Order: sequence, then structure tokens, then C-alpha cells
Amino acid sequence: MARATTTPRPRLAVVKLASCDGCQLMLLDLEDHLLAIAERVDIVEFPEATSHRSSGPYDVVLVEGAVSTPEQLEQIHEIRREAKLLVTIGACATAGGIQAMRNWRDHDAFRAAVYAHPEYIESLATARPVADYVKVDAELRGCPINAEQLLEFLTALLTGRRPNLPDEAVCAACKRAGRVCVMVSQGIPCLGPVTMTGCGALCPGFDRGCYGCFGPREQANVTSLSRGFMHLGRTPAQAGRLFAGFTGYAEPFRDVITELGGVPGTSPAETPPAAGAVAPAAPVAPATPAAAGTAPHPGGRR
Amino acid sequence: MTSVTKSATGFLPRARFQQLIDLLVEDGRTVIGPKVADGAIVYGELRSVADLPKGMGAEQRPGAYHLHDRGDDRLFAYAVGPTSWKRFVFPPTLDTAESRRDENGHVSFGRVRHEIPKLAFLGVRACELAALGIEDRVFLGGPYTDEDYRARRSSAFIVAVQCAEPASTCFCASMGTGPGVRDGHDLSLVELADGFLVSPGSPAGSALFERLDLIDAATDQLTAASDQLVSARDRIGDPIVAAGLHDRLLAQLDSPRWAEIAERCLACTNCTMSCPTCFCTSASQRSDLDGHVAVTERRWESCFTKGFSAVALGGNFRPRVQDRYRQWLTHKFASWIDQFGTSGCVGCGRCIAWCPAGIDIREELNHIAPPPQAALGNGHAPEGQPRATRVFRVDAARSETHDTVTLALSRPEGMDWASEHGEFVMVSVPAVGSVPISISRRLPTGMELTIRAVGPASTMLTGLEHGAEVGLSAPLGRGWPIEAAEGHDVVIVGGGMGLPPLRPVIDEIVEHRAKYGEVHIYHGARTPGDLLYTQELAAWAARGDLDVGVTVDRADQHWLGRVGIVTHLFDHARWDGSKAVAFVCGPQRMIQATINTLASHGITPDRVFVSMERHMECGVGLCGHCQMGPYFVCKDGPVFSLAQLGDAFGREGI
Amino acid sequence: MTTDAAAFERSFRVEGITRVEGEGSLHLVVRDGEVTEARLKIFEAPRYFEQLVVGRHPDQVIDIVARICGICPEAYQMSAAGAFEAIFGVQVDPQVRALRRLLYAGEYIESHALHVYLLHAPDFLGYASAIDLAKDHREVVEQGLALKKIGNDLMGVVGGRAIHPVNVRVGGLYRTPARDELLPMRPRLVTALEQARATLEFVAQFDAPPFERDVRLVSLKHPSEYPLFDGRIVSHDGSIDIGIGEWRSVFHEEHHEGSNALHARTEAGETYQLGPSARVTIAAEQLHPVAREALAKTRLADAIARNPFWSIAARGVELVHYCAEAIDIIDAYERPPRPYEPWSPRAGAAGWGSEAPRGLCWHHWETDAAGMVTRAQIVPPTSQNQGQIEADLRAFAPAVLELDHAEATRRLEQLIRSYDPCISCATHFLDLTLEEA
Amino acid sequence: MPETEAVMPRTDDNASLVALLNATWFGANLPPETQVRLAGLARRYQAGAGTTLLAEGQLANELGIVLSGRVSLRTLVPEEGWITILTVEPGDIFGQSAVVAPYRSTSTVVALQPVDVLALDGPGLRAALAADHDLAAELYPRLLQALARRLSATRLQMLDLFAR
Repeated sequence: MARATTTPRPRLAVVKLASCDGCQLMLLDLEDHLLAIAERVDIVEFPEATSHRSSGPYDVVLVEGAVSTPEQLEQIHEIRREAKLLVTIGACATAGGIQAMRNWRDHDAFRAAVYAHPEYIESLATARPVADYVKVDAELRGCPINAEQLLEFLTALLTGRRPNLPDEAVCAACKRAGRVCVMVSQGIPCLGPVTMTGCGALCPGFDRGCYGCFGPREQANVTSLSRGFMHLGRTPAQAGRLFAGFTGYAEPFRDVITELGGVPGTSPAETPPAAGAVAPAAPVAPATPAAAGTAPHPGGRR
Repeated sequence: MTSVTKSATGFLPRARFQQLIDLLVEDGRTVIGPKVADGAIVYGELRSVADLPKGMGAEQRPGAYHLHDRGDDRLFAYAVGPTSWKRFVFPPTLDTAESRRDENGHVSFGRVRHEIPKLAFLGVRACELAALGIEDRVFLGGPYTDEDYRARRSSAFIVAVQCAEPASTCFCASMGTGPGVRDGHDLSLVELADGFLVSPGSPAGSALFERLDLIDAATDQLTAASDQLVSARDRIGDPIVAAGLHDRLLAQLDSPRWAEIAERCLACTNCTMSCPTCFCTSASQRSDLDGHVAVTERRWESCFTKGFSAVALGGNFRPRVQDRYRQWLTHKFASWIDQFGTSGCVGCGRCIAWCPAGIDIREELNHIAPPPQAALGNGHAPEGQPRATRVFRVDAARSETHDTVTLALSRPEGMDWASEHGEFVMVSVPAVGSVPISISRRLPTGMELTIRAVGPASTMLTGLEHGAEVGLSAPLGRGWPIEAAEGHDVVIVGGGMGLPPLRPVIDEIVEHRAKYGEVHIYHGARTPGDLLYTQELAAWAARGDLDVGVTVDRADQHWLGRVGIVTHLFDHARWDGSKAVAFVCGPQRMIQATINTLASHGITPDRVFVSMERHMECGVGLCGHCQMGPYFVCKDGPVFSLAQLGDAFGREGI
Repeated sequence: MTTDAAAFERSFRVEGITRVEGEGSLHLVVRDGEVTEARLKIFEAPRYFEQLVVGRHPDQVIDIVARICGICPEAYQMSAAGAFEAIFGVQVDPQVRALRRLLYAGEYIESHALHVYLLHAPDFLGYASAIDLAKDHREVVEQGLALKKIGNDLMGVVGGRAIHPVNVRVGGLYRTPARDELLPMRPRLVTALEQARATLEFVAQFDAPPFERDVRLVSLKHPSEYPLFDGRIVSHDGSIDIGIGEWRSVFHEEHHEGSNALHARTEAGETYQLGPSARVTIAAEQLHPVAREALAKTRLADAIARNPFWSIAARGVELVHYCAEAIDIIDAYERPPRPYEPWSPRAGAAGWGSEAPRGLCWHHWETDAAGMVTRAQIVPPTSQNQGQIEADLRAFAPAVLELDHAEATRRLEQLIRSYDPCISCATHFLDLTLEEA
Repeated sequence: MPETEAVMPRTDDNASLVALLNATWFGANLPPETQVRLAGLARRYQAGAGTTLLAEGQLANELGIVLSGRVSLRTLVPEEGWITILTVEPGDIFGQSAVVAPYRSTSTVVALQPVDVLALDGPGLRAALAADHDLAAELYPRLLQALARRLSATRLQMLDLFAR
């Protein structure tokens, strides 16, 4: 254990792909620990916080964002070569993020619909998680990642233990916190049973269902849960679209979305992108824009 | 909780109910009881009678719970909700231990002691009293006890309230726990239209009873109470036949229903977390950035999580949801009885109502193990024993292979080491946590531990140098029954890291060689470079009175020894197993192959002892992780005879 | 520099501007000592937000638009919520509205403390980062972090978390806190108010480069409250005064020659400045008395209006304001009977805006009869400021280009950072749909 | 073919060959007439450590029974060199390809120690097994047992149990 003190400070870099910057901001949000971390970790690349720029190799690279352009694809391979430990942080990097919802659409048509000059727009046909392209050594989930998990990860890195990042369902944290299940008591669809914990069961604590921002837990039984949503009165398309959030491109959320009719704004007849990762959409229910989203929640709680 | 000391019943008019709360507060207690929050009746702090769920009822079905206004002024006209009292005697998260490491590498370990709040539980139902009784057996009934639980439990004052409005999910009558309140309370109430019948259930309850402004109970009130109970019991019915369920259920380990349930089961843990008796926990470390001060946090865990049954390097004993569901149900209704002399289920129905998939265990039980009979056993209640982590010092670190090291550890001054039995120790490093390690040699001054670097914790341990300090529990678990081998031939088979736990057996044989017949020692490893204790093996072989065989799974051309799995060492051997006792340790598949070969030599299952690998966290049978059928591997094992394990050995997903 | 043209033309590049949110670069072309071209380029990958929200339920949209920007999610949530409430005719309960201001106040405190201490102060004090600054002046950075933490925690109490809060929905909030849950924040905000005052005094001592110019300042203005998510869109010179939904009547986005980005301009094609300097100037009367007094003490009101570098003081003023207002909101808070007003879907369209810490974030939403989104326009503040940033760079660059490259870069970045640009919000920069509109 | 210079053929009479056969796992407890028949097909030889007794791909002309010493079954793995798959210990057999078509060895057999081998002539043995059903009924189970043991051993080796 004497070795820990003699080890040189690990060189850490923060890299951003397609994302909102919220996950790397979480590093700055570790207010009470930020300066102590900076003393123990050599933050050599973190454009959001410092003017220093440094090239690799790095001991640890925290990667935020989805791979969505040819440049980013090149960049992620470069990062992999330079990183001893490549850690993806957040829903974009680990699951593709909200922009991966476009993966159900025909990219060229989509792009042409949005941009007057699509030729200016360099983007890949799909926005994908980093692990679809390079080996990832560890991941921190969430949209955004959780500050405590980030701190735990960095502490474990510095002290040489395995980080304590449970892969259980949100329900476990929800029950420990003594919250009342919103699905059982109020009939609100909740992705908690199939979503990995890490947020502290935030949404059920605010009287709403979990929207899955930490992504699927291991062996997520989305088939059973989507059946449950239908029992609560959702149409199959509506049930499927409850999964179409920030981690909807992660398996098996991806499958249940496709199976039940695709993401909002799509019609079941539309074929998924040619990239092939998505199975053809099964025309289960009509999903014209008018019927596409969830129905407005009726009234206030009684 | 003692039994009723005074048989008396008084009547507390509804208007005076606040007096009960006031007296409890006056005694310095925080009153915990039912209140409406977030669409349910939960248990929380009560300050006045106005906090109680007046006129509220709760309609419950599988996967659904809905409050409704009954339009009356009853305070307790609901069946149990999402909260259970477990939360207040066995907190969902609890800091249990603290460890430190100073700049010089000195380590220290201590327990975290909490200030125990003085609580009163108001509105405890019969099924919940039974649940507390079960938790008492779990946490206080065995050789190892949970002192934090004891303190919280014994400081709580319990006011039971007779259940009058059971839900459709209730089945306490089948489990024999309710609806009538029998014992385990300090005071019991029956709510009637205009007030409460009050009876004491303990000396403390009698004292409070005397202070209440009660009036005499009228006969018609007693009759009304009795009718109310009968009506409740009638409504609950007897949805499952608990008698004989133990055997019926264990006979159905291969039922196709398990896989079918797994299609519906979300493995979300809600059933176990809502259950008033589920007691499994996990521990994790929290530390400062330098690992100088660390706290061990214990939290409620569930056998439905993957991590619960995971072992090093990605192995898992219950990889499928169907394995986990079977574990939960068979534990609750069968192996719990073997472990604690009582069923683990009280029939409160929480796991039915709060299952988001609406799985009804009554229906599943009736499907998997349809009726007929047996009886409940009796529990045991030995004394508690504190667990301390003591600081041992590394005297020497000897490299065995490229990734395996033997540490010689010396005990602290004044520790009575000779009387410490057990197979393994929990080795703790501040900020890293605890790992179970088998003792590979007992020394007068301490012990040797042979450790392979497979994860961060073991990697750190293998890097320890002379003078380093680590924390060790007392030796735990049941070791090799070497006495069973006296006068017999002995076959010792150690595959890979299975040899270190067997080395104390070999030491014993070497020391008292005359007590044993022929002795065969077989060691298999992955490659020649992975062979352990090579010099010692050579020395044992050189004695001439020990048959030592060594083999490896693969080798290059420079290796002149044997190549082949460990059973190759003796599948052609001519010794007669009918007089032999075998001790086997290694990966489960190796053990299985070994058992077959041993059987071909005539060694019967009762004379084959094996050491089982499981996920161990607490080491004393309280965290629940290492269960295998009725056994806690850490406490009842890790060494078992094959006869003991029966068909649990090698069964998928057990 | 081998061509003839290069003999009198100099190209100045800053690749990878740091300490801003997202990735950008700067390209200046200097001819005969005059800056002929200033281009701030945005690297953000297109994220197609305006298309991703089509077909979604408004409540889901509020969660989605937060993800445009991790640093000012409330700006997007509040603008979208305001637009939907206008479409559906929902009146938010006054106490719930106060809670929304409290949540937004948390975002201001967090964002401004981050910008003042961690991103901008190192420029004035000559450090590469707050971490370097902390080596010499740890207490300064710690004060900034403490202030930022209070902002984050306030967002946590009201919104669930500081980044992408979960509590805003059409008609109000999902859940209102009990008064007891807010009270622990009050003493901390009292401390924060003191720290905010000290922050303003601290930054008022800085030396800002002498760079004064006359620009049009634009922000929301409300008769009785400091502008946040209600009022009218006005300019400081009185030339613009329109309803909150009428942004399109005065402003438009245009495609600039040689740039991928859309810049917003007034109808006359003029650039304008949004953000703290604009608000402090336009809504000086609505500042909390405590903040008004603190501003007066600095005597910087005029400088804030004219010198973009003094935005750091305007942020200081707003820090004081929002700490003070947050205390007032908590003191007056009573838990409302219900967290949100029910509403019925209808087809419609509405524009709405809210003041992000870096300036007006304006949205326009259209829904179908089921209430689902059919069309969206999102105009982030930085795309509106970009034209002014480039104009400022053109004017400011000649004064620093004689310095060595590193120092010149530092000064130019300092100017860019004065606008607290949020490049992540820039997906819309590349959206050329409005060209047709 | 065995490298002759390292291989020392011996001449033993039929009776002593029967006795040697009977002392091995493979040959023990066979009916006397079978043992005699096999002894008639047998020759005995010794070889020094390092001798290649049979090479992979080569025609296996003899079924070997190890009397003493240890032989290794090897295969050449590109970039790893010669890997020993299994060792054959006294009493056990090698070169069983001699009775299985196409009669070519599936591994290279090298003596790790000086070895004493009883070798049964392949063509002769095949003819005997085809003609003499009693002999076949006695011998095939032993051959199968040896093969089954190797199969299960190989399977466990493939699982690489100790790597976990």
C-alpha cells in the first residue's frame, strides 16, 4: 500500500463528442472536492475549464457525447490509442443519447427536411455510443451522470479499489429511500424496473415515472414492463415510445421501441436506417403524428 | 418481548386518542405510525392524531394500490401499505464500520455506533409482529448477531392495532400469523366505531395502560371486537396451504413454472425490498480521495440483482431471473424453515401489491406446489458474539507465481490465537473493503494467506510488503473435518487456488502422520508457472510416506512433468477408496470431475468433503449472499460433505 | 507566409477556444492593420433537436430540450413551458410560478459563479485556469465553488438536480416542496448573499481592457420583476418593444457569407447584445434593492452598458439579485394546493422566451389537436450574440494583434468569454430552415 | 517412424510379453487367449528422453502401451511452439490412430523420460479386431474408455478452469 503514495499523478483528459456538456460539467459540480481532485489528478485536457491543452498519452480519458460525425469517428479511434483507460460518461457516450433517436429515421431525408443546405452538414447516418466503435474500459451512466458516482469512480481510481456502481434497478434505490411506487399507487408508467440505478430514484421522488436516463439495467425485462404500460391504458405505440428517451437506442430499449412502432415522428411503415443495427419496424399500431405521443395526463392528482 | 403479564381491557374513547400519542411523546419517544403521503399510507413520524389517515382505506390488488375515502372517522381501517417496520429496526442504509490508514501505513478498524432513537410504533398489525419475530431470529437467534438491530429493536415500544380491513392481497391466516394479535406487542388496540379497546401486552405496556384515561369495556364492545376479527379472518380465507409447503416446494426445483414466471418478473427487487422479513444486505466502501479514512456502508440488497450472486471474474451462480425467483421463493417458504425454524413469510401481501408486474405469490405457490401437510419447527437462540476486526502485520510476502503471493501475518499482541477455529478470514483494507481468504497455514504467531491477484482488492493485497498492516476478522466458517480422516486413508485434491485451503490439512497430517493411513496429495494447475508450493510439494514427496502428484492443464516442450486434468493423477491409481476420506477444493467443474473419479475408486459421498465457492460479504450468515439451498456457505460451510449437499451440488442456478 | 498577398494580409487563428461550453474556433483576416473578416466557427455536431421533438408530448419535450445545454437547461425548459402554456391557455399558480423563479435563480447562481470564478476571472488575473488560480489564491476559487454549490443545491431542492432538473411540466411542476424542505436553504442563501456582494466588490477591482462602443442591448423587461420568463422584449434605447411571443416581428436569422452559422439580426440587419449587461442596464429598476445598491457602489453601470468586458460585473450584480430574491421567495412560500394546473390539448402556435444567464432564449412551438408537437424553432442566446461578438472582435483585434500570438489569443478569448458563449446550444446555428421563412 | 538410433528394440519371449501386458491398465484382466493373441502382435522397445516416437500426420503403424516412463502428446501452435496437450503415463496407450482410419497420428508423441514401450502392430491388430469378435468386444471398451477420458479432459482444459 506504500505504493499508492509513490505513484505519479494519473493524467486525465476530458473529451467531448456530440453532447450538451452537462456530464463534463459534473466534474466542476464536485465543488467540495474539485481542488482536492486537481491536486491528485493531473487534468491535462479539459477545454471547458482550462486553457492548457495537452496531447496524449493519457492514463484516463473521460469521453462525453455520441459519435455522430466522421470527424468524431476519427477522433474516438485516436483517443482509444492514447488512453490507457477509456471511460464513457453519460447517456450520449454510453447509449447514443437523445440524438440517437434519429437512428430510426432515414438520415438523408431527415437531414434534407431540416437543412436548406444539407451538403454543409457532415454527420454520420447514425449517432451511436462510443462502445459501438472502440473498446470501452468503464462507463458512468446517466443523463447527466451522477456527481456521487463520478466522485466514487475517481476515488476508487485513486485508492485502487473497484468502484461501487451498482447495476440494480432504480426500484431498489426507490424502496430504500422509502418512496411510494408511482406505478402501483398512481398508475404512472415508470421505467424504474428496467433502468439502472444511480440517480437515487430521482423522478419517483418528484411524483413522476422514471424516464430511463441511466439506461437499461442488466436483463431488463422490457417486454413485461411494456405489457404493464398497456394495462395502464397505453396503446402499444405509446408504450414503446416511453422507452424512446435519452437511452432509447440501448438494447433492449431499442428493440421494444422498434417492435411497438418506432420513435415519435416516425410512422411504422418507415424503415430504419441502413446501418442495419435496427431491426425492421413492425407495423403494430398506427402512429400518425396525431396519435404519436402519450396522451396528455388528465387533470391534477386527486 | 415478554408475554402478557396482565389481562385487562379498557376502553379509550375516540376523542381521547391524542392522549396515547401524548404519553408516548412524554416518555421521550418519537411516535412512528400511519399517515397519508404520495398516494399511500406510509409509516412516518406522527405529532398528533390529525396526522393519522382518518377515514382512509386502501384497495389492493396484484400490482395496484389505491387509497379511497371511506367516509367514516376510523383511523386504522386500512391494510398494510408499502412501508414495513423493518426500516426502523434495520435501516435501509447504515454505516457499520470505519477504517483508517495513516501516512505510515498503520491501519485501524472500528465499528460505527449509532445513537439509537427511542421510538414508538403505532399501528403494528399481527402479521408485522410476526415479521419482527422472524427478524429477531435472523439477527439475534444465531451464533452471530446484529447488535445495531438489537439496540433499535429493544428500544421500540410497540402499539399493535387489530386488523379489521384486510386487503385482497392478505393471507396472514394461511401463514398462521394473523389477523388476530397474539404477542410481541407492548399494548394492543382494537378500533371500534366510537373508540378503542386497549390491552397491555408487556410490563412496559401495563405501565402505560395504567396512565391512560380508560373506561371499562362493555360486553357489547368485546363482542364487536370479536366479530370484527372473525369477519376479517373470513375475508382473508386460506388462500394457500402452508402445511407441507417446505417439502412440496423443494420437490419442484425443476418446475417449468420458474421460467414462465421469469417472463413476467421484472427482477426489480420491489418484492424483497417491501418484504418485512427479507434481510439480505451488501456492504461497500466510501472513502476520502487518499483512502485514509473509509466507512463501510451496509445497504438492503436483493437476491434479484445480478451482483448478489456474482463471484470473482464474472462468474455467477444465479445468472438467470428464473434462478433468482426460485431462490427467493424457495428461501422464503422452505429453506428459511431449515435455517431459522420458521417460514420467512408472514402473509402481509406487500410483495403482491407492490409488484409492478402484478405477480401473486399465492397463485405461483399453488401452481408450483399445490397442497397437502407438515409442521413448523422451533428456532434456536444462542448468544450473540461481537465481530471485531483486528490488525495483523505482514511478516513476509513470498511470491508463489506471477500473480499469487503468500503472506505470513502475525497476530496482534495478546490475542488468544490458539482457540480460534475456522476456515477463512475476512481481510480488510481501509477504503478497499473486505475479501474472504482461506487460511493456508496456521502458525503459532498467526497465519499464512495465499492470495491470487484477480481484482483490485486482491491485487492490492498481493502487493503488500513486510511491515504492512491489514485487518482480519476472527477465523470464520467450518473447515475440513480432519478428525473424520483419522485411521483412514486420505485423498487430497487441490485444483489451482484450491490447494491453499487444503494446506493446513496436509500440515496436520505431516505433524501426526501415524494417525492416518495412505495419503495421496494431488495438485493441478493451469500451467507449470501456476503450480503452488512447488518446494513444499517436493519436500512432501521426498518424505516417502506421502504420495504426491502434480499435473498441469497445458505446457510447453520444456515441461517434463505430467500434463492433463487433475483426475489424470489418479484415474488409473490402484489405491482402494473404500477406506479413504477425500478433501477436494477447486473450481466447481473440477470438483465435479474429481467426484466422479473418486466414486469410481469407491469413495462414498459421505466421505467426500468439498469446499464451495460463493459470493461472501459478511462472513457470518447475516448478509444472505452466500446461500445455497438451506445453507449459508460462510457459516455452515464452506466445507460440506457431498452427502450434506445432496442434489443441490451442481444444480443450475441454486 | 509565402504568397504575395500574405505580405500585407495576415491570418490569425485560434483553434479550440477553451473555457467556453462546447468547441469553437476563431479566424481573423487582417489587411493593412484592419480586420476585414472575423469568423467564430462552431464545431458542434448537428443534433437535430427541432426534428427530434416532432410528434412528442409537450411534457416530454420539456425534458428533451433541457438536453440542448447542460449549463442552462432551465432556459430551454422555461421557454418551452411558457410557449405550451400560452398555446393551451394555462395559468400557473402564483406560488408554483415563484418556485419556478426559485429554480431558475439556482441556475443563475450556479452559472454565474461558474463563469465569474472558474472561466472569466482567470483571464483578468492572468491564469490559464481556475485550478492554476487556486494555486495562488485558493480562497478565491473556494468562494466561487461555495457559491456555485449553493446554486446547484437550490436547483436540487426545487428541481431534483442541477443539470437537467426533472420537476418542470406544462401547467407548473410535478411536485412542490413542503416549506420545511426549502427552509434549510435560507441560512445558506444569506451566506451566499454576502459572498455575492463580496464577489461584485472583488470583480469591480479588475482592470477591464478599455473597449467602449455603442451597441443595442436587448432583454426581456417586466414591470414588477427582474426579467426571467415573462414581460416584453425591449432594447435599452427604446427602439424595440414587442410582446414576448413576437420575436420574429423584429428579428430574424440570416445565413452569413462564409460561415456555417446562422446569425440573428434585427430587421435592419443590425447586431445586438443579450445577457447580463443588457438586463442590468434595461431592468435596473427591477433589480432587488440590495442588488441595485451594490451596483451603485461599483459606479460601473455605464461601463457595463458600453464595455463587454464588464459583463463580469453585471454577473456579480445578478448574483446578488438572485440570492436576495431567493430568500424573499422562501420567506413568502406556502405550499400551493396542487403542483400543476390541468390543461386540455389543442392545435395552436406560440412563441415564448426566457432569459438564460447568457441572454434571451426564444422558442416557437406548434401543436396539433392532440397537443403533440408539429413544428419547433429554438433560438439560443449565443446565436443571437454571435454577430455582436464578431463585430466586437473586428473592432478590438487591431489593439492586440501586435502582441505575441499567445497573448493576443488570450485577450481575444477573454472578449469572447465575456459573452459566456454556450456553443453546445449551437445545433441551431446550422439550421437553415428559416432562410425560407 | 521412431528414430531408430534412439530406439532400442528388445526381444522378449511371448510369455514375458504377456506378463508385461498384464501389468498395464490397458492389458490387465483380459482373457488369457486374448493376451496371448496380442503378445503375438507385440514388440517391445526402449527410447531415450527427447525421442519422437510418432509425428503428427504420420501413418500410425503401432498402438503403443507405455510400460514405464512418460511420453507427451504435442502439437505445434503457430507463434507458441510445441504445446503439450496431454502426457501418457505407464499403463496407458498412445498411437490409437493405428486402429482408427485413416491411421494417421493426430499428435506428435515425444518421450519425456526414457521409456519402455510395448507396441502392437497396427495392421495386425486391425485384422484381429475385424476377425475376432471376442477380442474386439474385450478391447474396444478399453480403447473407448481411454478416448472418452481424453475427451472429457480436453473439454475441461478448454474451459480453462483455473484461469478464472
